[in-house]
Amino acid sequence: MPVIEYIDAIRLAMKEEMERDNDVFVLGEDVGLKGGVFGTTKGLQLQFGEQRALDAPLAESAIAGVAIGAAMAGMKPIAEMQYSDFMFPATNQIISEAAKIRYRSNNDWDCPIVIRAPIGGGVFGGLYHSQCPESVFFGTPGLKIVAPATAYDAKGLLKAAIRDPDPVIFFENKKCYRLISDEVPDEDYIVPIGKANVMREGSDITVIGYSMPLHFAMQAAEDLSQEHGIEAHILDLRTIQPLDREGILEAVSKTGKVLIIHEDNKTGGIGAEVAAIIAEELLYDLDAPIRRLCGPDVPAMPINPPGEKHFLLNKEKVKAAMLELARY
Amino acid sequence: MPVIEYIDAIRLAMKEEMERDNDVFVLGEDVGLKGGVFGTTKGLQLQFGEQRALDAPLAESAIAGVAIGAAMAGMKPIAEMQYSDFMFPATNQIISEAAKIRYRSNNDWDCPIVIRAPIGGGVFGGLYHSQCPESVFFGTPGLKIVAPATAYDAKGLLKAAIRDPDPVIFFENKKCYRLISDEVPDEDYIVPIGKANVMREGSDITVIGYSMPLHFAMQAAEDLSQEHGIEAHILDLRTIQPLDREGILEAVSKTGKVLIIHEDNKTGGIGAEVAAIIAEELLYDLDAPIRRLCGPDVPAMPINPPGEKHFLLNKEKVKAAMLELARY
Amino acid sequence: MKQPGSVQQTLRHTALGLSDERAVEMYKTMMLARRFDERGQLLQRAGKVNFHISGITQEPSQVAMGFAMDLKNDWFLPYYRDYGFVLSLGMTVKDLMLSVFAKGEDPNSAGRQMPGHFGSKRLRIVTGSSPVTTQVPHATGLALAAKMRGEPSVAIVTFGEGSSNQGDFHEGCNFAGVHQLPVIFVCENNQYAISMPLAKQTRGRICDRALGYGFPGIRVDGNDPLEVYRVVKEARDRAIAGEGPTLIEIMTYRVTAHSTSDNDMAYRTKEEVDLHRGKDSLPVFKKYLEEAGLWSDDQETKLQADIRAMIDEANEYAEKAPFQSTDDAFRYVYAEQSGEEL
Amino acid sequence: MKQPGSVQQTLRHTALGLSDERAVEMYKTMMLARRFDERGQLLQRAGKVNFHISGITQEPSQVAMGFAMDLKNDWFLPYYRDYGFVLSLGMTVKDLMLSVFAKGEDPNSAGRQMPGHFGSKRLRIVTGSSPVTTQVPHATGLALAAKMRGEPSVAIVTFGEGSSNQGDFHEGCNFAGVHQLPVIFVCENNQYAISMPLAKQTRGRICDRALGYGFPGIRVDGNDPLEVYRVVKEARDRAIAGEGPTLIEIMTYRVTAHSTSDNDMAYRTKEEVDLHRGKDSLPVFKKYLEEAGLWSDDQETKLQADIRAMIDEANEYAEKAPFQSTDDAFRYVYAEQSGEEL
Ligand SMILES: Cc1ncc(C[n+]2csc(CCOP(=O)(O)OP(=O)(O)O)c2C)c(N)n1
Ligand SMILES: Cc1ncc(C[n+]2csc(CCOP(=O)(O)OP(=O)(O)O)c2C)c(N)n1
Ligand SMILES: [Mg+2]
Ligand SMILES: [Mg+2]
Repeated sequence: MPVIEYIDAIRLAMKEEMERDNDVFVLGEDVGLKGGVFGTTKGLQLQFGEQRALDAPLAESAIAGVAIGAAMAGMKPIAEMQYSDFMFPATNQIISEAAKIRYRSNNDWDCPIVIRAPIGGGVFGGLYHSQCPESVFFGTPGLKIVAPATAYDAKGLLKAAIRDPDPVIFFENKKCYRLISDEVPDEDYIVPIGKANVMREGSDITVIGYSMPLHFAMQAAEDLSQEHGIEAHILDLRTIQPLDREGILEAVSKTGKVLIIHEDNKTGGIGAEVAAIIAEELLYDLDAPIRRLCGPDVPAMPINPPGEKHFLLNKEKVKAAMLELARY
Repeated sequence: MPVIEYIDAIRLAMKEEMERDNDVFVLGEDVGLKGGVFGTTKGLQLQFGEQRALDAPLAESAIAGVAIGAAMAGMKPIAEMQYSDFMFPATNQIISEAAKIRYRSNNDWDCPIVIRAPIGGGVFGGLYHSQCPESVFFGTPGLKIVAPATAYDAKGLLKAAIRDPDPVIFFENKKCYRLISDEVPDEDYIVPIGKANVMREGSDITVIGYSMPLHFAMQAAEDLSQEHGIEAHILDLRTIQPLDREGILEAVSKTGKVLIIHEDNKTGGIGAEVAAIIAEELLYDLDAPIRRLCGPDVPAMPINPPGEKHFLLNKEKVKAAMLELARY
Repeated sequence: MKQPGSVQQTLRHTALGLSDERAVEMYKTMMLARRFDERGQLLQRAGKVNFHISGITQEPSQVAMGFAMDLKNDWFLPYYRDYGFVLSLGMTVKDLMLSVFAKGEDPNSAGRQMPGHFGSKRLRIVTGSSPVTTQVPHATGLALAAKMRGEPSVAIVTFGEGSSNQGDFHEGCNFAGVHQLPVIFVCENNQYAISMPLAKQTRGRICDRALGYGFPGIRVDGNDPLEVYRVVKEARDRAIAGEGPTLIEIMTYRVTAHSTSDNDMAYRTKEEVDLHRGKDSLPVFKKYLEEAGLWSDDQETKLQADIRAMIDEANEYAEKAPFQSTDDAFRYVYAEQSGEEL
Repeated sequence: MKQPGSVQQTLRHTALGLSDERAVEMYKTMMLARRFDERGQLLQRAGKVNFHISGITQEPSQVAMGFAMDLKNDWFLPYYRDYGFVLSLGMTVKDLMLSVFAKGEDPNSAGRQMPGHFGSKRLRIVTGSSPVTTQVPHATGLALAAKMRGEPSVAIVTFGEGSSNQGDFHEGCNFAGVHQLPVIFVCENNQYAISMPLAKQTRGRICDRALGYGFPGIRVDGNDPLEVYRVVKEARDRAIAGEGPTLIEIMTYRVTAHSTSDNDMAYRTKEEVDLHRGKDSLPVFKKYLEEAGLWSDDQETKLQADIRAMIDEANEYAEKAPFQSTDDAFRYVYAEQSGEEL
């Protein structure tokens, strides 16, 4: 199977879905000739023309709102937010509109849009090019939210999102774009929304997370296995809304010790809900308190290198937390 | 001590703070002659003039953004969002701006605004006049969020919010406006932000919540005490960001059994973080799984009476959950 | 205006391409909207329903809009006062009554949403919400879809003058301007946004904003429904011809309080309201039809009786109809059959 | 233009009330901004810093803006290309260098934010962020505060033409129009928003939008700094006189790529860029001063040397300066002393 970069997986998913279905199109700032500021839409305008890789004026509420309108007309728009930090002007359209169109019309109307937004830091982007806005949209019923960690999942989840009859926020990690490559089949496939994935089997501790930090956990798990014989069970949530309750409970049951990791700040993050679900369902199976290792509760990460490093998770920080949990 | 309505407590807090400090002013839709759609600003324009009870064009991002600008100039604006359902257009100004001004300028600038927004249902307001948007703003560092349940707290927390040097979201419950009355001193006082309050002492189960649903818990607690001799310990969070960790842990320790209640939908709500904190710190003190009784995970409540009732918490639902927990 | 039977001059509606039947139909629809609206107010006062919001005196122009559009192909994004508009699009009084009573059979939302929140896929009326102005970018999106698919559809969206100050107005208009989309933006300027008079909402003229987006902006007297018809029809023709969007500002006045929850005497005078109520164009339009020989007292009597019967029947039906069952209350958060299996 | 020494005609800057010294100072500031900007590009290319964003050829008008304002009383809300503007407001090259290197001493953000994110309470430069256009309502708010307190302050805010399509532009302008606030909205229309040419951002003229808000909108040639000065000064005078806001559209061109992360040859031609680079008004302004007898080759040589020395020194200082300590990296999420005790 060919090994491709995470960013190419995203691009290919769009390309293939646009070939498959004429109703699929992408709109956003600079998605046309430039192919997006990261290059995720490169080549799409050349292949599909100006309308289907549509440069939109610099106005995120319109990008979302126009996509919603087009979706209600039966199209399958992919709205690109240049950075997830810049999707907040579209909050009202996403939360008041996209999320509620089916429910408020008693299933008469629907809103099959995908909103793609790059999350995460480590690119010297400073306060406003590094954020993880998951917690803002998480907890809004009517939205689905996915956040792949691998190229395979990025492609499969984006295809699933495009084909999904409901609004899906697709949080792609900009640090993963070129750092993460893995095997991606040439054939069409989807990764189902709502299903977590066991990235690593283990019996000592369970690590639950999504997106980039899982790679730190995977690296740390190898170290811990070799250095201490500690075997970590690692669960990639992949979909953060709706959460895969069964997947979570099963993964926790395996070890009785759980560490939840994400880059979004700790308070109010996805990890809180995961912890709450576990505390609700598996309290008596736990051999240690539920730990969370997340971004610190500060507005966002600084651009200066020591500050950024201080903010971000990395293999060492995750490893230390895993070891501590294993030894608990 | 005079007994006054929750809504009057809010109005009086503004009036007294405006008398105390010329920099305090209120802006929002219909806050002038009409005195707000609920009457919270009634009389302010008469007393303080058009500028200090300022009718703003129908544009929430500007209401927040202009308030932020005025705050940076040293004023103390109170920005009224007519319904919390309508504050989403202001999300970018609140999350990207208000919350980050101090941090991004390394303490050079600050943003002492208050954003008041009525939350909650039970007023036949349907999908868009009943919502609890706490989870959208919760988890954004840099913001403080308060949500009083009593007239006393409403007045004291609003005064504290106005005097606070940082942005505070003040979630007032519209069902409480005229339903809840309690003793409020004539003298100036504040309720400190960040401190929870024990509303009822008990030794069997702990109920943690904020805003309107606590009144159901209080009524249910009386019933349970009389009918079953079950004594509930009830903690009003009052401030939902930053959470009073010590207050929460102390309240849980009292009984070892905890029920978290709020009207905002369950997934991703404040209750998740409260549960996660407990699961992190007090796992071995728990005698039962951590329970949450919250709004269902649907976009919002229907306007039709049976649908609304079906959605909302009430004394019976809370009582049943409390009893179940006590019997666990 | 002319005497009954005199046909020396071309009648205004004829000149506009409206048949006599259509002109009469317009009047009937206006009157239906008026009577429905009055009933809604009564029902609220009688405590039968919690809430009513009124479009009284705005209906003539609303109906004119509807009549200028192509019901088979166009997309409609009405706002909450648009009873006249949606009635002209095929929504029935029964549908509206079911919505007022929030009953399960309500085609707009199964009684989930407040009245005035229209939606019917069958009628191409796009589901609306309460946060104002979100529908403006939607209209642009529907127009974009029409353009991409080469369909002869025009999207028409309405909103109040207060609502035109939301960012979504600006963003939705500008996007449509850049891509020259087939969309008509209609501001029903009734000079109040709840308690706030126009002067506190904006210092400009709404229609003038079109200039900054590079398309025409037209102000029209809402008390002249035939002129509204003409302007909307022209805008539609331009849209279909690929000439892009139009912004239309209909000058009208809100003669009722904002809604049944509002007391407008707190912020304006009875005199001001009465002055505008006197300009009601419904009797004027009736007179026009009479003078054109198209309408008589007998017809009027019959119309009133018919409408009365229709509203009574709808009222009774809706009042008795069941609410959506609580079993169904939480359905349709997501599609019940997921597309992943497709 | 006239020969050196000839004073028969009033010079343009004199007619505008600018002393000779101020005119020369303007030129020096423009040149300083240019050289700083060039250094920023070099530093990025040399791998010394990660990122630079340039305002080259926009500086003459930026400096003209700054010179038209009252540094003691006004409020300044620059956007990320405004090196010329902030230098004219009292920010130093050292300050800017500290920001480019993201060092702890950077007065803008202690090296937390990207370069180009200005802020200094002392200089009344309001802290800015990356999401575009949020500063527009802030400017309105600062102007509102000035009006409420009766202070002689005008807020001036800049943004790009792409950014003028955000809802916050509309909402911030409209609010200021209603309340006739002392604020100047300046669009630096450099005809690109990253890869998107003006025609894909809007079909209207930005300046024409003012009409819809009920205040004047003026388009001015950015290559004529004295005209920019005149227009901004007039707007300021109007603001101070209580006559409300002005929207100014400065026509300019972005001769560099959007930033050092962008390759502009993917979406425009070298010829187009060169054409505009040829219109650079910095040498033109220099020539004007020379012809006015206010500037000589010797002065130029000295200026270049002085600037070079200043930039070198700042560069060296900033490069060596420490980052904010990680102990302090998370400070100031909230005030360290809470107001509750007040
Ligand atoms: C975003 C948002 N903010 C506030 C409201 C509350 N609200 C409902 S109608 C209204 C006034 C609308 O005025 P206008 O647009 O002129 O329409 P009109 O009611 O006069 O027809 C307001 C403020 C809302 N529905 N949505
Ligand atoms: C809300 C938001 N969306 C997207 C971006 C990414 N972005 C940064 S600059 C820019 C283009 C701005 O163009 P313009 O306003 O014309 O200013 P210019 O850069 O040309 O000076 C974009 C899209 C952003 N900073 N903020
Ligand atoms: Mg109105
Ligand atoms: Mg530009």
